[in-house]
Amino acid sequence: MATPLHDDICQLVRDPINVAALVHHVRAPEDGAIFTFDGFVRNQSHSRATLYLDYEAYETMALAKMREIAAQLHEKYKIHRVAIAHRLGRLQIGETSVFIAVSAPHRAAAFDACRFAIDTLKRTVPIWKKEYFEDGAVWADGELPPAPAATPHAKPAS
Amino acid sequence: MATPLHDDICQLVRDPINVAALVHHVRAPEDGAIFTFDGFVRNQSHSRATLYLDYEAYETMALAKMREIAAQLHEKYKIHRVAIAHRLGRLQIGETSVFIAVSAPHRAAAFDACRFAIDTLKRTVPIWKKEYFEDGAVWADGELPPAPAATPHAKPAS
Amino acid sequence: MATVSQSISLKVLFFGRLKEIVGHAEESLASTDAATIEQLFALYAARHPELAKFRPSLVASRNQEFAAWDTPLHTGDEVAFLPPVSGG
Amino acid sequence: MATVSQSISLKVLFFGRLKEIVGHAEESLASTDAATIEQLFALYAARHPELAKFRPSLVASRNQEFAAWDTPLHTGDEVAFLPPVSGG
Repeated sequence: MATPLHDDICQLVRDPINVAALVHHVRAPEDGAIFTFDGFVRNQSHSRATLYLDYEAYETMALAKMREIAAQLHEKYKIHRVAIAHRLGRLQIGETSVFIAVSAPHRAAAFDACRFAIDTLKRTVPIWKKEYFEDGAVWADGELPPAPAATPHAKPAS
Repeated sequence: MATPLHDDICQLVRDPINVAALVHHVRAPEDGAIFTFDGFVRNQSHSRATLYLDYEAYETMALAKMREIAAQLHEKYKIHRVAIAHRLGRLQIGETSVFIAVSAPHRAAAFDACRFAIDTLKRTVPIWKKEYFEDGAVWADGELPPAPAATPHAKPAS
Repeated sequence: MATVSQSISLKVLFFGRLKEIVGHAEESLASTDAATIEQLFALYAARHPELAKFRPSLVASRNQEFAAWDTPLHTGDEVAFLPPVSGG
Repeated sequence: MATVSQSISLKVLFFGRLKEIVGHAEESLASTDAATIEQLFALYAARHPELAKFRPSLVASRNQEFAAWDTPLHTGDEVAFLPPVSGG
């Protein structure tokens, strides 16, 4: 797990995400650019009208993975601060499920970092979405996180 | 000049940009993703401490060019709504000079459109920034907009 | 070379549709037959045959890190079986 | 083929450092010597020699569209000389 060297925010919340507070946190006089991503509940999925969503997470691991993403952003890009929040529980149409804000002195770094963050979050953070429709509910199609194929020094199973 | 076919906002303002109102405008139940870019006044430029900035524009042309950018975004990307605002006049450190918000059903389109919008704005919209320091003021280095090299059917000058 | 099987205590977590199949999110297990994550999964697949078909579309974690299926387990480990993630 | 020079009325705009050199942002001009944007610029460069050195780093617009320097001008046109832009 990455140690938080930087003044970042990574959080899982059950109440509405406080988007303004996250932007405020990353915004500093030495910056000039902030990109944000706001992911929120669409009113339909594959042309079926969505009623609402439930999000669940492997909370301790999800937080650790979110902190890893923030740490990676600092390694890869010349950015200043990162805020990543994901909401859990029941979400209605239009409610924000994930919000990411990245500040930087120059826009290119903030931009690339913001995209890397949301793409990596969707691929590696253990959170699951169940979609509720008039006629039933399904677990959303997801992405299989990349996991080691074999333990480097695994003893053969007896 | 592009006709506003879409429910976009393009504005030049002298008061602080109302970021929340712009995000609210582009945010609709059929969307799932919004990217925003917030460009604001940094406390230094080329390692000189900035006091404040003055922005001026060729206002009618700048608005027309901003509307062209919005129209191009709809042609190039599967997005829903665009809001682009630029502030003019004197701006203090930390104040937002430009804000762009793009909504879309899916994040990739919103992301690419948001980046295209700010990159194109910085290259083609007739706005100029004067930077004030303790020991003087300079017009910021800028980018030369692409202009036609020659008129296609120009009559030779007599 | 024969290995003496010792009983190890594990915390095992299920998420998403796996939780619905198993009927709960979390359990403690003491077993002599779970030397690796793969073997642990096999124990549950024996109890809940429907689990087996999800095996190709799962990843596993050990102590909150993604882990290979041949990862050896030790007493006190926390193991989770994770369907494709769909956060965001 | 000789062209009869007619006086045309133009609105001419200056921005950024050009405005500072010329001393104002906007003026109305009636001239027989501004058949093209290039010629119009030459008139101002004659009045304000410092302008000439900025010519390579300017673009021009006619009626709020970027325009080539050889663009012919007509009465009523609005022409602007634009330094490198630095919005954002």
